[in-house]
Amino acid sequence: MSFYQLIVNAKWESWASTLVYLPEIVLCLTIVILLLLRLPRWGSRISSLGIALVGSVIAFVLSIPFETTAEANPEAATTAQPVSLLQEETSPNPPDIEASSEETKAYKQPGDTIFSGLIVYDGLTIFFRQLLILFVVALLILMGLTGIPDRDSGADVFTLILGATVGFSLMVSSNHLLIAFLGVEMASVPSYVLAGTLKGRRIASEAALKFALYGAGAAGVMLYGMSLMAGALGSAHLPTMAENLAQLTANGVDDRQLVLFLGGLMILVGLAFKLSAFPFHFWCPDVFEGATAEVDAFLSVASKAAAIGLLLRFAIGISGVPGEPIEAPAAVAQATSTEEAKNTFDILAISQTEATSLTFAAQADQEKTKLEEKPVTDPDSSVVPIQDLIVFLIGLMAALTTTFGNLAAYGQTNIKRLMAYSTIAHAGYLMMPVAAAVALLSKDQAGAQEAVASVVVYLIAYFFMNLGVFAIIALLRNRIRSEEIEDYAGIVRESPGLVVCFGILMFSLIGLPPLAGFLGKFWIFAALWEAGLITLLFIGGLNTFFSIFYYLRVLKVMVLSPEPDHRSPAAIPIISWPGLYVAALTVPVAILLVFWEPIRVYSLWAAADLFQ
Amino acid sequence: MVESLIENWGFPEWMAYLIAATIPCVLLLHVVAVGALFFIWLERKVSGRIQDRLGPTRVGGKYGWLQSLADGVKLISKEDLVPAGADSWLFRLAPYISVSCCLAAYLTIPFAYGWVAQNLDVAVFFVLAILGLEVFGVILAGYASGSKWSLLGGMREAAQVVSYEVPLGLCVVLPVMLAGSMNLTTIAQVQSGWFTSWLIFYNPFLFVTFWIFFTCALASVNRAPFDLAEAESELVAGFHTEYSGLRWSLFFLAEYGSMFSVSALAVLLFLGGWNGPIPITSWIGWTFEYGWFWGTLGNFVGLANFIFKCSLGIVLMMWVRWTLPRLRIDQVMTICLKYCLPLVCLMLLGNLMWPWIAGPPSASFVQKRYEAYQHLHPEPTTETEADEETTAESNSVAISLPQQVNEKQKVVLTTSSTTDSSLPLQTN
Amino acid sequence: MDNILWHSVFFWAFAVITCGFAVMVVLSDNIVRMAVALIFSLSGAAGLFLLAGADFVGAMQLMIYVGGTLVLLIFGVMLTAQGPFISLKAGSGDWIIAVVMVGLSLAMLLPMAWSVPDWHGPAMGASETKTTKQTALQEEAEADQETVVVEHNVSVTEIGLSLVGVRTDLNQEDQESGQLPEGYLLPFEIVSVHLLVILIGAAYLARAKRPRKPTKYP
Amino acid sequence: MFTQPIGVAHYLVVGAILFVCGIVCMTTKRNTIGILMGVELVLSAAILNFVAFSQPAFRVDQEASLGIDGHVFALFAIVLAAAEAAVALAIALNYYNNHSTIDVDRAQDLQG
Repeated sequence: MSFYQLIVNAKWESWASTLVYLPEIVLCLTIVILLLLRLPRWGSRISSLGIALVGSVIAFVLSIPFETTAEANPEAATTAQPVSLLQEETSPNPPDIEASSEETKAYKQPGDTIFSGLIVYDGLTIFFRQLLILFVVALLILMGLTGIPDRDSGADVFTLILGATVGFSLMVSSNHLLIAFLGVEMASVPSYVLAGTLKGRRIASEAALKFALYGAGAAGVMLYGMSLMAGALGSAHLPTMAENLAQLTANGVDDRQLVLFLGGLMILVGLAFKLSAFPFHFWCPDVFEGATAEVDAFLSVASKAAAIGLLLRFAIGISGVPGEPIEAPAAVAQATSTEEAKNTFDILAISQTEATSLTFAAQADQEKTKLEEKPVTDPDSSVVPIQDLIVFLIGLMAALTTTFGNLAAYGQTNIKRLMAYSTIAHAGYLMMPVAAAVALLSKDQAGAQEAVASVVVYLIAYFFMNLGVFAIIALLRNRIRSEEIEDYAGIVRESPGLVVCFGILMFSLIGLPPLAGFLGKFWIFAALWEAGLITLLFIGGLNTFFSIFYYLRVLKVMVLSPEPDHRSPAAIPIISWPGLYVAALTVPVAILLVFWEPIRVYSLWAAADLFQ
Repeated sequence: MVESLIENWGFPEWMAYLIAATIPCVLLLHVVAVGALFFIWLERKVSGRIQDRLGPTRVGGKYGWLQSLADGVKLISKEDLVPAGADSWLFRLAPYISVSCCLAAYLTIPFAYGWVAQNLDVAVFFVLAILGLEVFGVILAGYASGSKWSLLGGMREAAQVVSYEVPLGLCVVLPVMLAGSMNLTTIAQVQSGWFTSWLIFYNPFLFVTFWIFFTCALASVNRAPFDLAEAESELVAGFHTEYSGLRWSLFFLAEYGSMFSVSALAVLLFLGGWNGPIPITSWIGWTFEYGWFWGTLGNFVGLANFIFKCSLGIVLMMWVRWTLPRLRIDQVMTICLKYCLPLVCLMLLGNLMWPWIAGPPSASFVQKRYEAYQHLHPEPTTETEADEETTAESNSVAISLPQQVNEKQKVVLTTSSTTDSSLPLQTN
Repeated sequence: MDNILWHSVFFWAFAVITCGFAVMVVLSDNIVRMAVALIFSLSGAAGLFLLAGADFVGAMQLMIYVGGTLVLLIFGVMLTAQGPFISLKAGSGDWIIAVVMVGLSLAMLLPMAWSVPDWHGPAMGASETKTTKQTALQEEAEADQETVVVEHNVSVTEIGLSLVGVRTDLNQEDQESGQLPEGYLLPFEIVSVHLLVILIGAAYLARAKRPRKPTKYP
Repeated sequence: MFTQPIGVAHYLVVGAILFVCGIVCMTTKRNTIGILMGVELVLSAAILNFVAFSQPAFRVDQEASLGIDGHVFALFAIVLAAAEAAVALAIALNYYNNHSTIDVDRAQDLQG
């Protein structure tokens, strides 16, 4: 291949990839605009919150995948154009274009990798991206309501939030160790600064310091593990690594066991730190207490979601290699899943009044989305021991994390510390289906898909629950200047609407039946049951029981205890912007069960590409 | 060299290696040491003339040319003091760090075509990195002295050098971009011929960049008007307040040594290296094409040329020092971050756009670039049937300037793309 | 004496520098001495990079790591120093923990490093899998490893091209298999955004709160 | 010792020693900047591994070396480490402004 063709290939690849990478690019542009607006004198009159909001809303709109047929998309023609222009000059076509006779291959579709294999663009990526960007939109609105970054520091804080979001999106879509590391760094380093947003406060600076030091250490260990893994497997590209690993184990060459084990363990340490899983959770309560409630929401939802995404990519990417390539069924599934994309998004886009009628259509399509009931990996394949090891490690960590988080939450008097331990516990619940998915790889492809889909559902529920709780904490902090649980005493008499919302969110966090938390948890437990991880299921159930009491204790203080005398008035009526914001987050939690079917279809679609 | 020592002279291998390593080291040491003596004398003369006096006149005859040697003897014979409150280990170590970094930078600087101790592929980068390390000597000296003047001087130096490394690095990118290599020999060889082919005259952007480079280089070697670290009007003598004797003189050796090395860098990157304003040596046939002897002769001329240009650069530095007043620390930072940095970014953009304005680089430039590249990577090309000229041109264009492929070159590339199966790139 | 490999000699020299000063970083009580030891250790590592044929990475290490990051660290020491020379003594309990940790981790990591025969160097590989090419290479390596390393030197051009997405180092079959090799355009571009964000974040924390009214600076 | 060619394993041993030193430094030092130095050592160890893995002349099975991937990874690791250090230092300075110390043991307002 000539040098010139290489350039043409690279150009084509980056151009086609850029089109589906637009949301992140818009976020980056917003950062630059926020920076440049400080230069001119009139720039300070423009609200930085507004710019950040507009940027993230545009990014969210762009993250909805556009039409996937060449005729329907005018942009596809422009995409293909540079390639065809160059083709006239060079007689031999670049191999990729030559391979695909149809024009439809000229741009990226869900399921492809973009940027020459560095990033996966599939259902899971699309889901995480939408979740994260939507979260940023919601968070920015919350910040506008509570006014925590003041005028001076607004632009800085929003820049950090948007920058971290780009990092999160890299993490969840990474197909290469370099991207994973880059994503982790891009996500965590701005988070360290965010933890110290209120830079004049002693505890805020202490929180930032602890976060930064532990985080830097964890990142170092993770990089060392990555170097060992990449070196032992001869590549840093995840699919290639998985192939090489399968080959190594199949050949019975076991001299690299120790290297691989240590490398994998060190990567797991880094991920566990991001997830605040049990032995590496110690930063979490301190940072949550020191940082503001808004930043806590960011750390507990976005950061955890991205870390779970990366864990999924690693765990399934490294061990989900088929024993032999499945030719025909995979192609069929690919076709249906891309078709499904449109349907699902139609459902989500169209207003919810029509949802009931559309549910039938979705139900009809559901059979197509479901993958066939066959194992991804051959049951006697050489990767099965590796899968078992991964299941054991993640399962053990999940069990310990959940139990520890729930037990340690009991003694807390500060609501943010309590929520920190609650976050730890939920990270444990989120890790359970990952273990289940890996365990099901060698048994049942559809089951593994269900397990991953349960992560998706749980994250959707978790998004509303945790953001709602932290929003209430932030709003109450602005009124009563306290975050101690005892200061919440009898607050129901001043703002009953808010406490009702808080109650609903708390019940949902426990996982009581009609609420969103129940939906997610039920599905996770179903996946565990199917995977045969009965012990883990039992621990999860037991922990749900544990968690009832400390959540309800907060509610009890709010409702039953008498009001203290010295407290400043805390009334937040539900018919006000803050009240409506909280209500808007609570309503989906309450009624998510109604939309069981669309969510189920959507989550299954998001999970389907992972097993192609 | 090692092979010839073993085969022709019968040395054992280890001794051959030792000799081959010693010769460049000794030569470079002499360049630095003798150079420093000479330039210290020169500075005293130049400053004298600028201030309308004579400077040294006694030692060594009419011009006082032995003055710095006498000073050196005096400094060596002085007592080596370490203050009681100092961190003695670091205090003793600091001057050696400065000097050894200064010397290490010379390893990759070519003095004439092929006369370089270590022909590194990343020479430009390496020199910059090593010069950046020199700051540690100053910082440690400032810290370990246990005196607040020294500490303030050290901190100023740290802030200044770290900031100025940024525009300095960006300035270097422009010539590197044009030559398509970070090897200093290649960059200098690209500018062979008349002085119009020096990179400073390549386009207006490079002309401006040269002066930015010169300013930043002044700051990075801590010369006036950027000598905040030793500002004697405020800080007594800054980082070397507590030093005396040999260690004190080592700092000055390092200062003059790095003055020479940054000015050598400027000459190599912008002023044609050893290639003179007029290509006399190639007219009279003193090149390697006509054999080893004539090439060496030509190299001596080039060496003289190179050293003369470097000296001019140093005289310019002295001129600046004795003319301009010292800046305040905030002014130093303002110049770096508010003026130099945006300006050099602008120059970088302009240089990228230049082919749109003035068309692709001339054929002779491309040819020279290709030859310089070939010299570095002498690979037997397997292709025989292809038109040698065209392939050479297109390859080197594509290698060095993939972002500047414009219409004309594209055609050239297209015609040759079917035949260039062995790019000079694929050395593995 | 004649079969000494100079490459190996220099490797050991740099390895001793790197490890020795790394140990000094741990043992030293004075924070600035720690920093100096770290400078030497990391510079030694840069020497190892150059020996491994990674010229560009070595120069980067010297420039960014040693010349940038460490200057910053020392700067930080000076800004936060209270006494003239900061000394930090670790308690004996800490030392016991440290010794146990060193023992445990070295007991794991050193056998790990030697566990793969392929990695022992070109001369000591598993003998049954050798091809003729490998044997030739082995002999060559025994003769003069430096030449072999230099032959495999990755040039800056190749790294630079891979950063804009063009891979020239892979052979033709790899590229015609349809799967493009990994070009690093995306990380190269996105890391600049990261650095911008970091710059803003660090400046935000380090600067004082902006005064309400701009004071007239004399 | 000097007559044997160098392999990846030699580099890994140096990397392992750096790694252990870094970890010990992170756990025993009480000064924030001391801890950061430990982190630098750990990162440097990882970079050393990458460089060693990407040199084909250090091993028998040349195809398994990382090649340019390793170099690029090392480069990015250096850049990211520098960025991380800058932020950590800014945070340490901010902490110092509020607490007048950078001793980690005095950071006891938050007890987890």
